[in-house]
Amino acid sequence: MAILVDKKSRVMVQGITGGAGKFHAKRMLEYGTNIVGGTSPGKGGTSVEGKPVFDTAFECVKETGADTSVIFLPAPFVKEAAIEAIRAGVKLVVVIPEHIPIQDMMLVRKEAVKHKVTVIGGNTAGIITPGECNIGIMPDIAFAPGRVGTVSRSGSITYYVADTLTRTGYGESTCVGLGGDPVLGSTFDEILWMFEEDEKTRAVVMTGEIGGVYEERAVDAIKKMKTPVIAMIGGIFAPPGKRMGHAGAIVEGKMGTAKEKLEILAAAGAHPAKTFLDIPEILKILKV
Amino acid sequence: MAILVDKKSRVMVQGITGGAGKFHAKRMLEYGTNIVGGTSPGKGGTSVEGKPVFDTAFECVKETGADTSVIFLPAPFVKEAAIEAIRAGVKLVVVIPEHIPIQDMMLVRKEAVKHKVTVIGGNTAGIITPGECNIGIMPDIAFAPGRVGTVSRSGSITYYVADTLTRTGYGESTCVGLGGDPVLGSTFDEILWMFEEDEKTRAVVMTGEIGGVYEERAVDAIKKMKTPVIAMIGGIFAPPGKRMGHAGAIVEGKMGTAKEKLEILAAAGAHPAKTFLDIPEILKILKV
Amino acid sequence: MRLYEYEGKELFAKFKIPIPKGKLAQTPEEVEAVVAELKVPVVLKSQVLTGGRGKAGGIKIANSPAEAKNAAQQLLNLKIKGFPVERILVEPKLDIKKEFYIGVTIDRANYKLVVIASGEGGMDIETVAEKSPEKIFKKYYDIDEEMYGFDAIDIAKKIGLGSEQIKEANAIITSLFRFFKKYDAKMAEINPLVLTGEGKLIAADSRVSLDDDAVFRHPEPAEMGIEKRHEEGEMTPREMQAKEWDIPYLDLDGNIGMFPGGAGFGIMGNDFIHYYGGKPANFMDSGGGPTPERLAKMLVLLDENPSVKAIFGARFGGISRCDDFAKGVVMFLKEHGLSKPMVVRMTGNMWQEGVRIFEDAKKENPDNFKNIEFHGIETPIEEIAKRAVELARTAGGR
Amino acid sequence: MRLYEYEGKELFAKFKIPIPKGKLAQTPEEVEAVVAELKVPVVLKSQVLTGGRGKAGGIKIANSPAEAKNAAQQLLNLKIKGFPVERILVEPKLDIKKEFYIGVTIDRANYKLVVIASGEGGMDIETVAEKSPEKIFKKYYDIDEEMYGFDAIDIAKKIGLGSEQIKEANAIITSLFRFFKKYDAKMAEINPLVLTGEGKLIAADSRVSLDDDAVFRHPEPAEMGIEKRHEEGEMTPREMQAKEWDIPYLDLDGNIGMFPGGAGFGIMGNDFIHYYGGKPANFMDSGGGPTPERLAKMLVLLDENPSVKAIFGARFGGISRCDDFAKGVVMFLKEHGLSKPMVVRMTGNMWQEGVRIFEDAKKENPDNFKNIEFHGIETPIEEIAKRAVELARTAGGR
Repeated sequence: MAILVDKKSRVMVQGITGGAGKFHAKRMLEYGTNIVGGTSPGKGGTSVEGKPVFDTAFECVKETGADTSVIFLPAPFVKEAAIEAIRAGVKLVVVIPEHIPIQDMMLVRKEAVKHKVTVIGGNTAGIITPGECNIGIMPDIAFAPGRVGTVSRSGSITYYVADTLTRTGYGESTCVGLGGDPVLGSTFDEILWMFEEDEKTRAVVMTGEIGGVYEERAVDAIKKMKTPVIAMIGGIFAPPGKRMGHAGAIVEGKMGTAKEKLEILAAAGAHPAKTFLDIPEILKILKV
Repeated sequence: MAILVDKKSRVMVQGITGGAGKFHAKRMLEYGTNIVGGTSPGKGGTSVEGKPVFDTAFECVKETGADTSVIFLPAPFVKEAAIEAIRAGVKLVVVIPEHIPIQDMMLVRKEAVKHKVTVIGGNTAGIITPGECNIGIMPDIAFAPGRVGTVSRSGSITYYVADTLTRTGYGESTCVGLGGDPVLGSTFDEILWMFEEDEKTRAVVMTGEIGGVYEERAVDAIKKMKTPVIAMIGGIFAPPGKRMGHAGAIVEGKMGTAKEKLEILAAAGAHPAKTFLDIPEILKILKV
Repeated sequence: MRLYEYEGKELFAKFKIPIPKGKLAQTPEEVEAVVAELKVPVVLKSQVLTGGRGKAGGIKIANSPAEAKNAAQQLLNLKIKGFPVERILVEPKLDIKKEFYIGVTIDRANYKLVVIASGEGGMDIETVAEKSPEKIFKKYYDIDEEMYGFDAIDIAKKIGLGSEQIKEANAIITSLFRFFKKYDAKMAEINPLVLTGEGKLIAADSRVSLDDDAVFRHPEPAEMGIEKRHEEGEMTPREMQAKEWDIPYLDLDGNIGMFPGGAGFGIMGNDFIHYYGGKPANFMDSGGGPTPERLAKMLVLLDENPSVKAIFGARFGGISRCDDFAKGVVMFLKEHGLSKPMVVRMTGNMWQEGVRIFEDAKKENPDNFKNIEFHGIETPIEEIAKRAVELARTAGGR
Repeated sequence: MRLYEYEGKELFAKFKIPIPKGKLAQTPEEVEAVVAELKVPVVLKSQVLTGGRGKAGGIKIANSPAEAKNAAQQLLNLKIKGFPVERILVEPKLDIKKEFYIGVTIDRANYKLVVIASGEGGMDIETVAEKSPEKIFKKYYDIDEEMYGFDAIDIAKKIGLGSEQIKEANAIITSLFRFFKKYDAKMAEINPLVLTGEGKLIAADSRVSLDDDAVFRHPEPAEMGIEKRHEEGEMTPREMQAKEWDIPYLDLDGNIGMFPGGAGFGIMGNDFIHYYGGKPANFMDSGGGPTPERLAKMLVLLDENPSVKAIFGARFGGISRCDDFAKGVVMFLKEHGLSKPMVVRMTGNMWQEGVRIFEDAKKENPDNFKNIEFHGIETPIEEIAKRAVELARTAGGR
C-alpha cells in the first residue's frame, strides 16, 4: 500500500526527449518505475530508453494506458502540458519545473479539481514510494521502504527527512514533494488526508517553511487525523519576509512567521521537531 | 394559466430611462403589466412612471422582488445587462434590441442554461399573455385572451397571427416572439414544450421563416407533443439565400429552404398553413 | 460581412498564420510590375466575394511579367457569378504536395464554436463532407473556452499531418481560432492549407466572414482599409442607394412595390403576393422603430422604380409606431408625391394617432391622397395583398 | 517584481484609468522646470519601492517652482526605510473630497482572484481591515472568470460611491481587474482612489507587483522602460553582484557562509546553525540544477566576503546533480582558491561521480583541498552544521 504512486503506476514522461526528461527517465527506470512512454510534440514515433514517444498525451494514454504523468518541460509549456494530461485521463500529474506563472497554475488547479485529478508541484522534487516507484528527481540513496509518510514544500528537506528515517530504520511509506512555487497543485491537508487513509503509513512528517499559505490549511486535517503528524517548519531564525502590500495582508492575514506556523500546527496536535534528528526521537516516543 | 408570464409576473425594465424604455414602460403599465421597477446605472434613486429606478439589477431584484426582466438598451450593452439580470435572480429575460453580437448571445445563453433562466430574443417583440401581462413592444390591439399559443421568429408575424386568432374568436393563451437575430436565447422546441405543459393552450401556431436553424430543432417536440401544432413558414417564394461558405454547410447541413422546413415540420405531425386565414380553418377542423 | 481573400490573408498574417508573399493589383500594368518583383511562375487570383472562382476561370498562372499582364487583362474583363473582377491578388505559385481544409464557424443550433478540419482540402470540401463524412473532423467549443495547442495537434494528426508538421499546424490552427474569437468572425476558413514540397504549411486561400453586429468593437479591420459591406452579391443601383440609406433592400423581378413593416412580414408578404397571383418588385425591411424620414425614403425607392406598378403597404405598429409611420408617409407625399396606386393597412401601437395624422394631412391636401387606399385592423392582411395584386394588374395592364 | 508608483500609473493610463497629469524628475532643476508647466500647488512624491513614504516625510507640497526645487533637494537627500530617493513624481495637488481603496490580488490558499474595496482609503487600510473588517468589501473570482461592469458598480455602491460616480467607478474597477489579469500581476492597488471636489475619480497612487515568472510573456513593461527587478529592498554590493549573476542571495549579519542546495534547506540550515550557536552570514539558493559555473560563482560570493569565517556546504543531489556540484567546486578551487575553512556534505543523485571528480582533482592538486572537510551520507547533516559552527568559532576567534 502507498499513496499516489506504487509499482502499478503507469508513468508517462511529458518532455521525455529533453535533457532533463531523458536523464531522469533513465534514472526513474533504473529505480524500477514503470515508465510506459513519453511525449514530445514533433517527435512522435521515436523512442527514449526503449519507451515510445508520442506527439500528444492523448495518444500516449490511449496506447500505453498511462495513469500518471511527470512533466519535464520549460515553465511556459507547463500549463498546456498539465491540462493536456488531465484531459487525456491520467489521475496524477507531477510538475517538476519551477517558476510556473501563478495564473497558469491556478488554471491547472481548476482543471484538476474539475476532473478529480491530483496535481503536485510546480517546483517539486516529485513523489516516491520507496522500492516501488520514484517519480521526479529524488535521489534514491535517501529512501528505503518503511512506515512513515513525508510531505514537504522543499526537495532538499524531503531528502534530509527521508535520509534520517532511512538511517534510523523507520523507512518511508511515500514521500511527497508539494513544491516550492507560490501557488501549488496540491496542499498539505489534501496529502495528509491521503496518508490518513493509507494503512502502511503509521506517522507523517510534514515540513513547511516561512511564507506561503498552505501550512495553515493543514490545521483541520491534523485535528481530525488518527495518524500522528510530526511538524517541522524552516525559517525560525530567518529575517522577516516582505509583504506584497496591503491587499496581501487583507487577504492572507498576517504572514505566518515560521514560529507562528509551528505553534498553530502544534496546537492542532502535531508534534513539533526542530532538527531532523528530533524526528526518530519523537517516533520512538509515539511507538511508531 | 399561461406560459412564461402572467399577472403575477414582477417585471423589471432594464434601460427604463431611455427613450424606448420609457415609452414602452408606459405602454406596458397601461396594459396592466406589473412593472415593479427599472434600472439605469447612474440614475438610481429617480423614478419613471412612478416606478423606482435602480443602478443595478441586483438592487432592483432585492428591493422589488422582480422575477422577469425586459431589456431596452443599445445592443452593445445587452450582454452585460442580461447576465446581470440572470445573476440577480430573475427567471425570464426578454431581449428587445436587435443586432446583438453572436458571441455575446452565446455567452448569455450559456449563463442562462447554467442558472436555468429563460432568455427570449434578441430582436424579439416580446411576450404577451393577453389580459394579464404584455412584455416588450407588442401592440395590444391584436390580442385577446384565449386558447391558442403562438411562437414566431418575427414580431410582425406574431401580430398578424394573433390578429387573425382574435378576429376569429380563438384568442391567445400566450404569444412568444423568439426573435429575429441569428443566435437566439431560446429555440422553438423549448417554447413548444412549455405550451405542451400549459393547460390553457389547446393548440400552438408556430411561424418560422427561410434561413436560420431553429425550426429544425422543433421536429422532435412536435412528434411527441399531444397539443396540435400549426406550422407556417415564410419565404416559400423568396429568392434562395446565400451561404456563408463551406464551414456553414458542413455544420448546418444544406440550408433549409422554407419549403423544406415546412415539409419537415409537416412530416413530424404539424399542420401546415399558407396564409393567416388558413389558421382558423385548421383550428376548426381540429375542433380546438 | 464577407472579406476578400487578400483582406482575410492580411488579418491572418497579423495572427502569424503563414501566407504566400503576394501583392494586390488593379490594372494589367500593376500586375506586370508586381510579377517583375516575384519569382515566376505566379498565380493571378481574381478577388470576388463569391465562391467557384476557379471553375469560372478566375485563376490564371503566368510565367513572365508580360504573360501575367495579358492574363490580368482577361481576368479584369471577367464576371464571376455576376461579380466583376476589379482586383487581382498576385502570388508566387506554390509547390503543392497536399491540400488540407481548416475552418472555424458557429453551430448556432447547439450554441458552440466548431473547428472543422479535413485531409481532403481544396475546392470540393462540401462534396467530401456530404459523401465521406468520416473524412471531416470536428471539434466543438463553448463560447468561453480556450483552444489549447494539444487540441490543435490532435486535429492535425487526425487529418493526416505528420509529426514534422504538427508544431506549425498547432500555431496555425490555434491562431485561426484566436482570430475567429478576437474579431467576432462568423466563419474563418483556410482552404486549402497547403503542405509544400519543402514541408511547410501555408494558407493558400482565405474565406472570412465577420459578424456585422460586432464590427463596432473592432476598429482594426477598418484601420486596415477593410470597409463594411454586405455579405456578398452584386448590387443594383437601387440596392446601392438603399445601402447608402442603410435600408435592407433587394430588387426582385415583379411589379408590386413592397412597403412592409419588419423583415418577418417582408418575407411572408412576398409569399402572399405570389399566392394571389402577383409578383413583388422588391424585398425591404424598415428595421425596428424607423423614423418618418426613413419611411419616406423607403417610399421614394418604390415610387421611382419604373417596374413598380402598385404599392402594398403594411404596418403593424410594435417597436415601430403608427404615428411615425403616418408621419413618414405624409412627409413623402408632401415632398415627393405618389405616382403609383397604393393600398395600405395600418394597425398596432399608436394607430389612433396615425389615423389622425392622415386625416389632418388629407384635409390639408386631398390631392396627395388620391392614389391611396387605407385600411385598419378590420380588413385581413390577405385582402390587402389581393387588392395590391389587382391594382398592379390594372395599372400594368396584365 | 514591484513597480514604482509612476510605472504603475503609466500602465494604469494604458488601461484608461485616470491618473493625475504628473511628470517624473530626477534633479531639483528638473523638478523646478516641471512645476513651471503645472498648476500649483503641486505634490512632490518620492519614488521608492517601499511603503510608509508619507510618514517618513517623502511627500512634499510646493506652491511655486522655486519652492518645489528646494523641497526636491530635501527629498533627494532622504532615505526611506533605507531606500535612497532618486526619482520624484511631480503632480498637481488634488482637491480631495474622499479617499477610497481598490485592490486586486490573489488568494493563494483558495485559488481565487480577489477584488478588495473600501470606503476608507488612504494610508491606514491595513488597520481598517484589522479593526473594522465590515468596512472592507471583497469579491472573489475564478481565474478564468470575467469581471462584468455590474460587479464593479455593485462594489462601487457598497463602498459608498454615489450614482453620479458609478459609471466612472465601473470603468476604473473593471480596468484594474483587466490590467491585473492581462499583465499577470500579483497585486494591483489604487490607494487612494480619490473623489475630487469636482466629483471626478482619480487614481492618486499605484502599487503594483507583477509575477516575475510571467514576465517572459509581457514585453510591454520592458518596452516602456520598466526593468526587471527584485520585489523590493535596497541591495548590498554583494547582493547586487549576486543579482547580476541571477543568484538569489541575501546578506545576513553572521559569519558562517551558507553554501546550500535548494531554498528549502537554505532556510532550514540557517535555523540549524542558530540551534548550534552560530550565525549565518547569508542566505543563498542555488536554484534547480545549477551549472558548475554557477556553483563556482556562489563560492566566490562567500570566499570574498570578509565576514565569512567558515563555509557550510550541503548538497543533496536531486535535480541538481552531485557531479555538477563537484565540478563547480573544483572549478572554483582551480580558478579562485579557497581561503576559508569549509565543511561539506554531498549525497544524492550522481554522488559516486561527484566523489570521483573530487578525488581526481585532489590527486592533481592536494593543496587546493586543504581547507575542505568532505562528508557523505553517513554523517547526519546536523553534525556538519555543528562542525561549521566550530570552524567559524576557531577561525573567527569567537
